[in-house]
Amino acid sequence: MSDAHSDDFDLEDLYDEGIEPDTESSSERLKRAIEMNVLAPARIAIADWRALVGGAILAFFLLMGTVGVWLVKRPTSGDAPVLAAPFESLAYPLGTDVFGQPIHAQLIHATPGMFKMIFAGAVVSVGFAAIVGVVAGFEHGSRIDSFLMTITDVVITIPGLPLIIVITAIFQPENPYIVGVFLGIDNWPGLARTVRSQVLSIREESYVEASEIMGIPMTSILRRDILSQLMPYVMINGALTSRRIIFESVGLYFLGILPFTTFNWGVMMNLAYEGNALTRPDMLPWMVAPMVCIFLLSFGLVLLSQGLDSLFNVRLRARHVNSSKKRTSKSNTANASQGD
Amino acid sequence: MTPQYLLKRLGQALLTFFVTMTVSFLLYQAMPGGPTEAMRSVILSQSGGSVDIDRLNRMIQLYTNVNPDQPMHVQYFNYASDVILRQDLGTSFFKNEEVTTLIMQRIPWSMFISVYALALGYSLSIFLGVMTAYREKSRFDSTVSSLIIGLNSIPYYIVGVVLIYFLAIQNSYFPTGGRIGSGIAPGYNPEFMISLVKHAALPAISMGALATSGALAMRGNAIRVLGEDYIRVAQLRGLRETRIATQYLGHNSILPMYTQFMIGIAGVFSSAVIVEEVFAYPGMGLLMFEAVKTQDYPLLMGTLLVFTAISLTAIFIADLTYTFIDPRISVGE
Amino acid sequence: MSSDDSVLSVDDVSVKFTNSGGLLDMFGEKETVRAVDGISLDIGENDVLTLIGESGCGKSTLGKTLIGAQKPTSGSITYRGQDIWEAKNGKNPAISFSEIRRSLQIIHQDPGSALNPNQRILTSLMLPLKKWNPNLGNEERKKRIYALLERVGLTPAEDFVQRFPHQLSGGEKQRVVLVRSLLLNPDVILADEAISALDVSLRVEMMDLMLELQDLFDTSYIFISHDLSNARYIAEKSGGRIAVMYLGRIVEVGPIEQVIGDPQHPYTQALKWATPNLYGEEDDDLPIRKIDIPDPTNRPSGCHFHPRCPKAREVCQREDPGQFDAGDGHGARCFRVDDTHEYWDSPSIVDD
Amino acid sequence: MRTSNQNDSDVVFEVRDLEVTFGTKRGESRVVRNVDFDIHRNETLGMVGESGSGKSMTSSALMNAVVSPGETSGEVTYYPPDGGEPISVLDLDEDELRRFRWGEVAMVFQGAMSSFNPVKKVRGHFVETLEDHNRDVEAGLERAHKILGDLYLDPDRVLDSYPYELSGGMKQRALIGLALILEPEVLVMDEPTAALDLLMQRSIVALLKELKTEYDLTIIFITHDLPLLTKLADRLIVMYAFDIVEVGSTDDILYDAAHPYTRSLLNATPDLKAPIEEMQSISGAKPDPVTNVPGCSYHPRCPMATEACKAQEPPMEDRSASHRTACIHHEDVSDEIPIPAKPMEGELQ
Amino acid sequence: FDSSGQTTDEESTDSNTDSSSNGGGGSGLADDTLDFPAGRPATDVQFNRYSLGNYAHTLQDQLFEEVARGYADGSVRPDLLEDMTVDGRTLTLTFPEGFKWWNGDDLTAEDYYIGLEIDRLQAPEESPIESNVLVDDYTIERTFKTAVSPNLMKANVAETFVNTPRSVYGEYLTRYEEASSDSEREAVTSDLLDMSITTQQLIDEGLGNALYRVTGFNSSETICELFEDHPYAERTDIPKVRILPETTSDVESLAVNDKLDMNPDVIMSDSQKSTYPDNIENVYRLNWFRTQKFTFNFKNEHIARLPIRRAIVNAVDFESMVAAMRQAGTVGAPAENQTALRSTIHEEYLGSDFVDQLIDYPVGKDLDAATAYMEQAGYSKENGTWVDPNGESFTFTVLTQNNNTQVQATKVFNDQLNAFGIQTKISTVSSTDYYQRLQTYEADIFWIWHVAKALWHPTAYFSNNFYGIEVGDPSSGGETGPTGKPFTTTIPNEVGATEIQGSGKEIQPAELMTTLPNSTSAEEVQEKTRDLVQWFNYALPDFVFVEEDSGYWGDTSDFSMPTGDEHELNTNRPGEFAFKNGWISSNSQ
Ligand SMILES: Nc1ncnc2c1ncn2[C@@H]1O[C@H](COP(=O)(O)OP(=O)(O)OP(=O)(O)O)[C@@H](O)[C@H]1O
Ligand SMILES: Nc1ncnc2c1ncn2[C@@H]1O[C@H](COP(=O)(O)OP(=O)(O)OP(=O)(O)O)[C@@H](O)[C@H]1O
Ligand SMILES: [Mg+2]
Ligand SMILES: [Mg+2]
Repeated sequence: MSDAHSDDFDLEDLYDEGIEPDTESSSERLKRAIEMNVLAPARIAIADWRALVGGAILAFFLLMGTVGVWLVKRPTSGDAPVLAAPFESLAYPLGTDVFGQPIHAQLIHATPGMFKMIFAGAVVSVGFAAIVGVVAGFEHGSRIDSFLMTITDVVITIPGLPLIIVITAIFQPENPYIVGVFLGIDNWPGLARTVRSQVLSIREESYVEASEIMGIPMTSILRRDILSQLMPYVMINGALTSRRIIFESVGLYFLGILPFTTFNWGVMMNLAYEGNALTRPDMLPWMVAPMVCIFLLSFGLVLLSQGLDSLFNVRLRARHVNSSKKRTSKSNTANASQGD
Repeated sequence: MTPQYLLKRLGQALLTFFVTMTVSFLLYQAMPGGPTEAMRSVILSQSGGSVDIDRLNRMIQLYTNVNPDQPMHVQYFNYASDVILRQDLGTSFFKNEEVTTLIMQRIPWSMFISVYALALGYSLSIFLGVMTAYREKSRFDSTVSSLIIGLNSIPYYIVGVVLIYFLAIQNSYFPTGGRIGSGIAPGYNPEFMISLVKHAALPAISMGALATSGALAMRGNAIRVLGEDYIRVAQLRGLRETRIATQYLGHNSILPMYTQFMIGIAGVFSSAVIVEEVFAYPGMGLLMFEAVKTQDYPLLMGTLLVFTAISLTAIFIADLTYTFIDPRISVGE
Repeated sequence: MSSDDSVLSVDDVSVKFTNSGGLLDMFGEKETVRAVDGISLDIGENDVLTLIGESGCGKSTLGKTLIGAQKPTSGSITYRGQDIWEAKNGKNPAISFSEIRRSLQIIHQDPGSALNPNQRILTSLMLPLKKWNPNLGNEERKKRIYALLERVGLTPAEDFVQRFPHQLSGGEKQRVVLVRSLLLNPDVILADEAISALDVSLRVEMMDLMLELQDLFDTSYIFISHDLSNARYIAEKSGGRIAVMYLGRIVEVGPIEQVIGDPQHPYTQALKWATPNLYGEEDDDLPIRKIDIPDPTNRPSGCHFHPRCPKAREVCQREDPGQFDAGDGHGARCFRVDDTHEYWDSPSIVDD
Repeated sequence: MRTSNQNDSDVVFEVRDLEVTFGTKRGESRVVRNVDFDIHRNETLGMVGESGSGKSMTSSALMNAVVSPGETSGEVTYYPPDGGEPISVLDLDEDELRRFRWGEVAMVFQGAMSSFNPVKKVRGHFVETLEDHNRDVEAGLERAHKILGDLYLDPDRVLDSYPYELSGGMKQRALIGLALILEPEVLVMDEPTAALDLLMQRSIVALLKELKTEYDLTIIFITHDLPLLTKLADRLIVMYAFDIVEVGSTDDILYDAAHPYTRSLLNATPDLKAPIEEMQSISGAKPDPVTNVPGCSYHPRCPMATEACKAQEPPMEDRSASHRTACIHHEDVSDEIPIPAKPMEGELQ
Repeated sequence: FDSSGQTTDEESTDSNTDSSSNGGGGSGLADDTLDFPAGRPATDVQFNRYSLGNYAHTLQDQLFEEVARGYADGSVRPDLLEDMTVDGRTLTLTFPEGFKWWNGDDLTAEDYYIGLEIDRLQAPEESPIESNVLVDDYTIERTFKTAVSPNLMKANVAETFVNTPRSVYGEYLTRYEEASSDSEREAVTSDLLDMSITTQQLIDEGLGNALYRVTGFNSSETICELFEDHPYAERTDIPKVRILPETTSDVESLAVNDKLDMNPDVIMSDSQKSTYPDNIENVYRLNWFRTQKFTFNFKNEHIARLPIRRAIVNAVDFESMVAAMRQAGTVGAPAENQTALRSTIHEEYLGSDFVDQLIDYPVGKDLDAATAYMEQAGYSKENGTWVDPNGESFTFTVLTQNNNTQVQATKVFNDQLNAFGIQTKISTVSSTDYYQRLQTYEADIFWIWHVAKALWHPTAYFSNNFYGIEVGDPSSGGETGPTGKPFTTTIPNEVGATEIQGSGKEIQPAELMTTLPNSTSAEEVQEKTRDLVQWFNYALPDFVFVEEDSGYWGDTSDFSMPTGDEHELNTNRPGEFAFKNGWISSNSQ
């Protein structure tokens, strides 16, 4: 039966597991892992303009944070005239700050820290959410489930920003990874609930029951039947979580609540703002440049998540066209629960 | 709604409050140096580099003689019973005033801007969400959606900074900060009211920017609801468009977001910590910010607890009112 | 049929579902559904049992209990004399639990959701083989799969196995699912509404295929349906039994000719009425007093059917009829089967 | 046998050249193709056909309610009772259409289970329908009580319930009640019973028969379930591949089906009484709305197909006064494809 | 908003506000109202100076008379006092007549005496004071336990205020006097610590005594009006003053938008001049007592090595550090000599000959010298980075506050060290955390101000705490204090020698610093100061890089402000000094 969507993009193709699973060598496994984790998302990205633009922006910043730091010298004070205006010299295309440090170089050297923070925060919150959600979903109705969900509800209701502020004020983290972890603290519960409800609905799918009845081991069911289905949600939420972590971290640096040791967009804003950049036009580029970066990166992440969302939704819809009508409404409610 | 359900939600709220209280107590214990050290640092930083250290040390010593540290469990017990039985959050290190009093003074101001921000942000997100869903894939939809994505990509505090720059510094339409103008007598006179609104406008708008983050999710919901059978049947039934738009589409697309909206209230309220600092608007948020800056732990914990209480109240109200907008809820999750 | 030559037998099994409470749920009142209520049954080799009944009457639950996918609240299920749940928990069972697992398979109602949408057909079919025939070579496995696929008419098999589920039609998917369960060489297959989702024009073919394979593989079927004509087709073609369920109980069981031809229970009669035939007039008067099924959490006293039964009498309200033998392996849970029962003297409770 | 009370002069709906198309990525999808038919006042018209054959689209077109982005063209003329001015449904403006819907033609459609606004009590649905059609709410609710009673429902309980508090069968009947609240002329029922239990389906069909006479309705009933339909319908339309292949009285179709598809369908339909040996399914795949099969759309699956079938699209031909079919071989069909029942010449009018 | 306690505060603003004076105009919010920034909002502070938190440190300066002041030449002279004389161990303070509290009470010596006595009685054993005697209503005799140099005795009361009105504190003093045991005394202390004088109370009870009295306040301003009963009230025609909180309002944009008339203790940097309105001028410029330094933590084994410290000082260019600070509004000059003293008082305490002899560290950078020092210590450069004699690399953590000026200086310092090949990591934390880490010395190098008292006096610089040069408490038993600096150390015999010849001179800096304030004579002060200076110059326990300038700016077109010609202004907060003395008047008439 070919349906209207069969010529649409198929994620299923991306999860091609190969024909000989048992003779799979480690290099093949690696290949498959690359396929699933790198190439597949990349291919997804190309299929939707939002994902494409979002991915491009993300890639741009990633390049900035990896290659950029090699190409552009780490700025130090006195590299160039103080508070030079933008577009005057190729050595400092965006101008310089009060130390005479080129602004573009500061932006570039702030990127790795930003990504470390995002990475740690996203991994921690998404990972934690996934674990809690999957466990709770799997043990649905058990004590573990209600325990985990009670905790989740508790954390969900504690206002995140004040809590994070209190924690960072007390522990004064300097390491970007740790900052990321702290910022991830309030992020997981929403996703954990989503994952749980997803697991519950996936568990309802008869193929999971069939796998169980065929005696397929639980780990295998988890991996093949459940985690692969959760990937879209995890990826979309990863992007949104990253955006939140950028907002919060930059905000806390901007306010001077987080201690800093190296370059950081929020710190640039903080120093410029404290230096009264708003009333001093020569300082404005110092203030505005990091703002633009934050905007661009989070714009990219939102676009990416939007793109992924619509792609995955097309896929879900495509699937539901084929299955019974009763199901469609069920998956709708499941979808409805996600979003920022 | 069953009383059981109510009790359960109430129990949940109390549990959360208790957990937050305990966590904040533990954090208090985890802070480096202990309260005396913190107090010394506070006063040092307060006096900006020109305090007579000897005199300060004498004072601190006097203080510790008078208030020796107690064992942790005793402290916890005292703290918990103060908070729960007497609604006493302790005395600020820094301001030498009851934390409760300080908070009570500030809350109305934060409420003021938050309520405006929420009204602004939520009505806008619901309106835009439904409108874009109605016109899905039209130019209107893509323009508005892109704008929303763009707006959501700007942190609200940057919105605040940009507003200050253009509307307060480049053009003095609004003040850069504070909550009322100098030399204006409070009362129900127009001058005061205008000043009040002018000072609240920019903070409220930047917080409102945060509240519009729901617009896209709203759009998604509305699109899904548009695909529901009952919308089609309502159209077949020849119901008026306005009724379908509000009672069918609007109402049902808000449902999945309702709790999020309510949690969002807490989020928007919490964003006061940053927004009020940017606008030097002396509300709860600035109070907390000052507490952070000065490591005024009793105040910090007090504000955290109050933020939590507000969040819990919002969610509890959400739960209660949810039954009115979604009757299905009372039968279970 | 004695339990010696039966593959599966259940004895007085009940399954209860209680809505579960969370940490803070202690205030909530619990509601219990008796999805299966004291049922005893035997399934023999090459046997076909067809379960029919209204939605929610417990067909699926009974079916899953039979194949060991649902643990009963009480009662026992034995597979070739080995208690299934003892095999799972006990030490050194005569037949291991995993062996039992393999022998009892399921085909779901919805072919759309019975296959992992992210896996190619080959992967979905390989997995169980890999699990159960670890010694088999890869080529060997493929050969088996291809052979079976071609046997159910999915040719060329090489092409089909490379597809994803959404690239197959409903009928094709259902065949793949059938192949998947047969690959394990099971003794019993539970076909839970296996054809309801298919287009009317495809149902007969699918049923034929299943029966054909039953002969080939020596499997028994538990066939669940809410449609009497499909049930009758299967039962009659295979010479199996049919069991009518109502609110967790089997109210009538027996060979097809007798149950359909001479239904004893008023509920079976109503079902028969509700299954119109293409040809021939039927009575339009409702043979039941109430259209709606009672709340399963709060079942009527006595005979559960009495509030809807057009022949209900006072005794039905208070007394629960046991199984009455109507001869030839035909039994019904109705006083009317027993000519001497006090029922006949009891006053009618039907008003009109 | 059944006597149909049809009267050619009293037509409620006249459908001519009805086309419904969707633009898809693969090209234009013609899901209803050039369909002509009439609906007679006070008849029950049944519509059968494979899934996806265009039944729902055709019936939606009667209310100009094809889901977007579907395009409807052709003519759909509605003749009000008492000889009022005929209405061209596809030309109505938005407001006229709004009043026409439910007031003249009501529809109970496939997704009935979710046809109610989940957050509104059933009473609210009745009230708003009355209000938006400017009817007297008091009187309307009184009527609602009666209708619901006729549907074996407890009116007060049902009206004061939220949809989720009702079982599927109750919801379905409440929806039928809602459909009748404005006293429409025509009731279109698109698989109203598909999701229900056997007993409930049959009960509803039994109720419908009573309602029809009591409320003077014209009913269009769409279903896959041919046996059920035969218990209700006066006339049947058989659709295959987005077009009508056969129209006739129920008996015409049951005993003298003239199209090979209809006959195969009859054979494929499980039946308690039919000998099981005679049952067989229709092999082959159903057609795709985007591709155009040249000639008769059924020829790829038809056992009687000849070159002529591939060459041209068969026109509708009269088999009897009440019976028309689109098969050039309809003369030979009785011999080629036997069906359980033999034609009963004598009993046909 | 009625329910909030704020209402009363807000309303009080109104009590004497004449709405006609709100006309505004280019010169500020009102023509004859002097608007200037200071301190924190009056809503946030209280005026019990014994209460730990929230004391109105900055606002009190405007509202209470100051007893005596230090001047940039190093002298301490009376302010409110009519006279202060030294006779042996006794300092006699003579108060003028005619001053009043805002509530009408006479301001007498007792109002000051009470504070002195409470201070002493809180810890009588530790206090350097033997007794305070209230001789009559206008005279106090303050007797020290030991002989102290006269200047130091005067300095003891400098920068103190008459802020303990007898009507409030009298009862506490009585209770202290009556207390017979430590625990009784502690009970009084406890009560005193808990007491609070809110701004509203200050207004209602008239508990201030300066020229302008507070009449209203809210979170964004404090309104003061001329106190007509003040002896100086005749001097000025400015009826009203508005103090805008520095911490919550954006002073910079207020200034740029011409909303301020004066900044009492700050002068504009060049960069600010360009953005401020034209009518704003720097009125008076002063060589302030404050300098800034980097403190070395000797617990770091590398820093503990003298050549490394010298290399660091040689490797950095003070001029560029100061240049960066100027961008943030700090005005000052690079420190020319490493004496630890502000150069203003070199002459008084050291003499130019002595200063000339000292080791001369370059203000700019001398990388050759720095390299030589590193190599001298056995360090070598690998791939542009210095490694220690064992070949191990090392990184110094430099702690600073996330305040703009501090960050600027530290950042440049940091970058220059990195450029030289000494790896450093800058750690920028918020103010309170900074003090927290500063007190526990959790870093290797710290930025910090260098001045422990608001005085141009060696005791302000050689003070055994982090504002001075912290060595630690020698009685603690170890050999070094929290900074790893030894209690006993050796310096060359000869002033200015870079290395110790022979046995050298053994000194105990901590000891010296602790006893410096109790020196019995000016000579002893000089002697100890010279030892300490030589130690500082030789051993570089810390190094000073900038000497700040202060002064005040104002709107000279609307107001006439003293420039220092007619009045001596070379004292702390000169703008405020002028204002409190009634020397500022409006140009409107
Ligand atoms: N996991 C479960 N938890 C709680 N109740 C359940 C569960 N599974 C089934 N039930 C309840 O048990 C009863 C019987 O369910 P079951 O699925 O066996 O019915 P069924 O006859 O198969 O119905 P259908 O024809 O709709 O499939 C129903 O009332 C159902 O609500
Ligand atoms: N929104 C749509 N866009 C494109 N094609 C559609 C759309 N909705 C339906 N179709 C196509 O129109 C054709 C006719 O659909 P219709 O719903 O009328 O079938 P049906 O006969 O009612 O089938 P069923 O018995 O399954 O309800 C189908 O082939 C379907 O794929
Ligand atoms: Mg079932
Ligand atoms: Mg349809």
